[in-house]
Amino acid sequence: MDHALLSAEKLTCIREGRILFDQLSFNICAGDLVQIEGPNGAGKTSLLRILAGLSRPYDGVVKFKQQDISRYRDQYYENLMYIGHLAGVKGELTADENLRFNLKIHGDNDQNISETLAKVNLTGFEDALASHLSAGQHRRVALARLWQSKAKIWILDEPFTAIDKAGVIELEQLFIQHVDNGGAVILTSHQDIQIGRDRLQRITLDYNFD
Amino acid sequence: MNQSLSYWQTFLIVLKRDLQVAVRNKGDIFNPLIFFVIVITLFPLGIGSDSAILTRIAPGIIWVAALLSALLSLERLFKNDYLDGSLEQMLLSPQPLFIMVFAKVFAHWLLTGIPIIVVAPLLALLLHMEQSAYGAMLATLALGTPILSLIGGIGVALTVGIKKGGVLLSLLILPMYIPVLIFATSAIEAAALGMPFSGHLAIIGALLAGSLTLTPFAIGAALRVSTN
Amino acid sequence: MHFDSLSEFFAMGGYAFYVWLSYGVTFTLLIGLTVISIRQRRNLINEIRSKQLREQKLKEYRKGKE
Amino acid sequence: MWKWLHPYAKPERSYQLATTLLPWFAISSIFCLSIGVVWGLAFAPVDYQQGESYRIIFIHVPAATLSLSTYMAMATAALVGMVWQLKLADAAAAAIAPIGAVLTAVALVTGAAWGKPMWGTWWIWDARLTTQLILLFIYLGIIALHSSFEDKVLAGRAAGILTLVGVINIPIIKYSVEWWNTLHQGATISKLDKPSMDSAMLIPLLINILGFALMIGALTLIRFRNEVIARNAMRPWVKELVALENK
Amino acid sequence: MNPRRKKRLAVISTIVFGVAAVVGLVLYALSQNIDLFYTPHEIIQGKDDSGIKPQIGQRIRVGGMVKKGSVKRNGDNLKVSFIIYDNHDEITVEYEGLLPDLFREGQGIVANGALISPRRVKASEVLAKHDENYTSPEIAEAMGKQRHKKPEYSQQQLDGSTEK
Repeated sequence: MDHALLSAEKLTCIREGRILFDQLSFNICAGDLVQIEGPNGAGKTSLLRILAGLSRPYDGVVKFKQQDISRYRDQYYENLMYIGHLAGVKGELTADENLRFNLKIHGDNDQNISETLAKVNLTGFEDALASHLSAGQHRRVALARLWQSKAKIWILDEPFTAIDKAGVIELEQLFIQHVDNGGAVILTSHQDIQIGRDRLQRITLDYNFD
Repeated sequence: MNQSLSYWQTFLIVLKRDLQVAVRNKGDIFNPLIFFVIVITLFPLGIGSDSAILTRIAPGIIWVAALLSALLSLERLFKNDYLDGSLEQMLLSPQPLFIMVFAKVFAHWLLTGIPIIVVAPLLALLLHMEQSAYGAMLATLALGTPILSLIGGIGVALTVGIKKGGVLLSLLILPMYIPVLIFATSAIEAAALGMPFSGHLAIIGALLAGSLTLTPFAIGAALRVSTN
Repeated sequence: MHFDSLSEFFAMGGYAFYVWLSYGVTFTLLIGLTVISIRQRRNLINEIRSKQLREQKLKEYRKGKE
Repeated sequence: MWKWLHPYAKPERSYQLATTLLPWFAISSIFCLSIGVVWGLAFAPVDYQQGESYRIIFIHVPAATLSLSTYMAMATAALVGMVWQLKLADAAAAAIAPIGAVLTAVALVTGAAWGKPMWGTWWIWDARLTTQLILLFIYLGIIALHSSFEDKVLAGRAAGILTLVGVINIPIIKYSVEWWNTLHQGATISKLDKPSMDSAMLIPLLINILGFALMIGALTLIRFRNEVIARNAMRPWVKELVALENK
Repeated sequence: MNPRRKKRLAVISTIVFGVAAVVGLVLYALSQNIDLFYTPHEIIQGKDDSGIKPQIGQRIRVGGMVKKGSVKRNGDNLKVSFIIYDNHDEITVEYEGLLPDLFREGQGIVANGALISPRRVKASEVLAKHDENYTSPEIAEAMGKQRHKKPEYSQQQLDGSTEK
């Protein structure tokens, strides 16, 4: 498909002598909300990291707008938001400083930081060191970037971990909004996604389990 | 519309953050420095306080201690960032990696190289270093310690994903430090004998210029491998 | 033959220790490396075989569960 | 231009190629080495200055000269692996590193055993010796780095970067050490215009150099095959191979 | 010029500048002649290219041929002195310790030590540099060379020495 935002072509991933997936191909277009499924150890995180260009696949290429991402990294990364297991939040910095830095190096707008922190229920914690925050708050500092991000593609590895119910619903609404605005969201989650179920597409990884 | 950052802005943003983190983690700055001082004071205690011998070996001691304390502080260049995921985010930034890497290495040098340069004259005094050698010592440290941070950065970048990377790091890096050690100590010795040492300094300068231009790219490539 | 007798050959003109030490160490190291490299192959194959058996067991176990 | 190489970029084909080449290398290296060593030890004339101790040259010089060329071969493989992202080249580089380390160690040990009677000391901090020692450290570093990664592909790439950094550093180290302490003398003393070695000594030496080179080739092939198997354990052709191999 | 091109140009020019700096500094360093190695001629006349002369007390490395008949050994200990020469000049080397097997008159040697007077070096280490020639004794004899005998020491000499 020519209008695919992100396309995976014949991806093969091998970890510790085990094939996680072989010759996997798919396209992700604007407006897609995709959930990667599979049992533990099926390679969900590995796939996300390959899509983000953090890992190199054993074989195959990932293309962003028909261009190999390993060749045109800066163009791709202007349009990518990836949040992995590790939040990328430094304990020595305050919530405000963390968010500001993360936004800046990704080329996003760093105005209205306090409003954004308010959206993730962190009002009053702006000047608290991230190491003093709870696990859920820590994660919220990382996720706060989503509200400011201009990136088209969001790749989120277990975004709902340690987030309370209300927070999950807010995030789901944000995903729908983003997808409606012509973005794409790729995520993994052990929880079922409630809102926008009808729009959800699934990619199942079960190479070793059939 | 994304704001496009210039190289200089990117450099400053990363540098400022690293300095901020270090200021709140004071042990990171002071421990290598204290290590440097203690190692140097061990030598007179171990060898005896014969000032002629100390004068003779002072340049070597100071430089070996500088190498070791640089090595000790190198891990924090990328390790913490790797463990909390900030390194990943840095790699995913649209800004060029070598600039961010360079900013981090520069911050490392500011925090570990500069203190060494500042206390070195005091320690040289304890080692009865020749009066005429002080200038050369400061000059070699000023030109040489950035090389230690830059080359060390490659080693840390390669070993950051390995659990017990500490010993491995020294195995990879120390052999690469040998040219700096040789030229720096001979420059100080030449100065102690009252001979010109600009030739030595020029070679250290050449090593510095070479590593300034090449190592940020090597470190970037190594980081992409280790975070895989 | 350069040497007149075998004992003279082994004596190496008084340098026996150094010459035979060199040759001894060289060939020990080289043969050692060769043996290790050949053994490595056998170990690898055994490892792969046991891994295959493990995977097969896992698959049978899953089938039994279904 | 590279088209004819393409089939060999497949692991299976290159494994087969290595299997075909291996016996040739092994047999010819054993042949050369036995001739060269017997000739060198028993038949070559004695040296007028150094007496019989010079016979160490027949293993020392091949090991010393080839230890550096082995590094260059490894670096070339690492470069190819990095630029063309050819995993087999990384495998070849990984296969070579321990061989280079052993050669360097051999050069050091034989050099020390030769230095003791001739220079009067097992070890001097001479340029050549020191450079060789550092080369050994770099080899060991590469091997250590390679073995500390669980994933073979990653290990190959990381070791490749270190190898290439070493390529830049080795000449720098060499010149710095040489400048720092060298036995090389000024041009007034060296006599390059005369033939420097009797042909009765030179021929066995050359045969031994060839033998060492062939042996390095054979060892590389053995280790290369191991690397290929380890990296492709889950492929059907390796499974067949494993099934064929008797216990 | 678009920003991407501009950035690439900046990177390339930085690298070119860096390489130029390396080359320039190395060339400068070579012109300074930081080598500690001297021939007897250079100790007396200064280096040919830079005219640098070693100062008394300076650590130097000196290389040359041992002059025939100049080796004076002390019967009681390992003290030895000899003259080394090159095409133009000669200087005296003092040393105490075991000489390497290859040491002999007419042989090239390198001595590490300090200059104690304008024509005298006190060596802390004497190294024999065997030349690159390997020849059988028959041919060597034909060429007028003698089969080499290594230096021998009496027990008294070994005991009398303060070193080793």
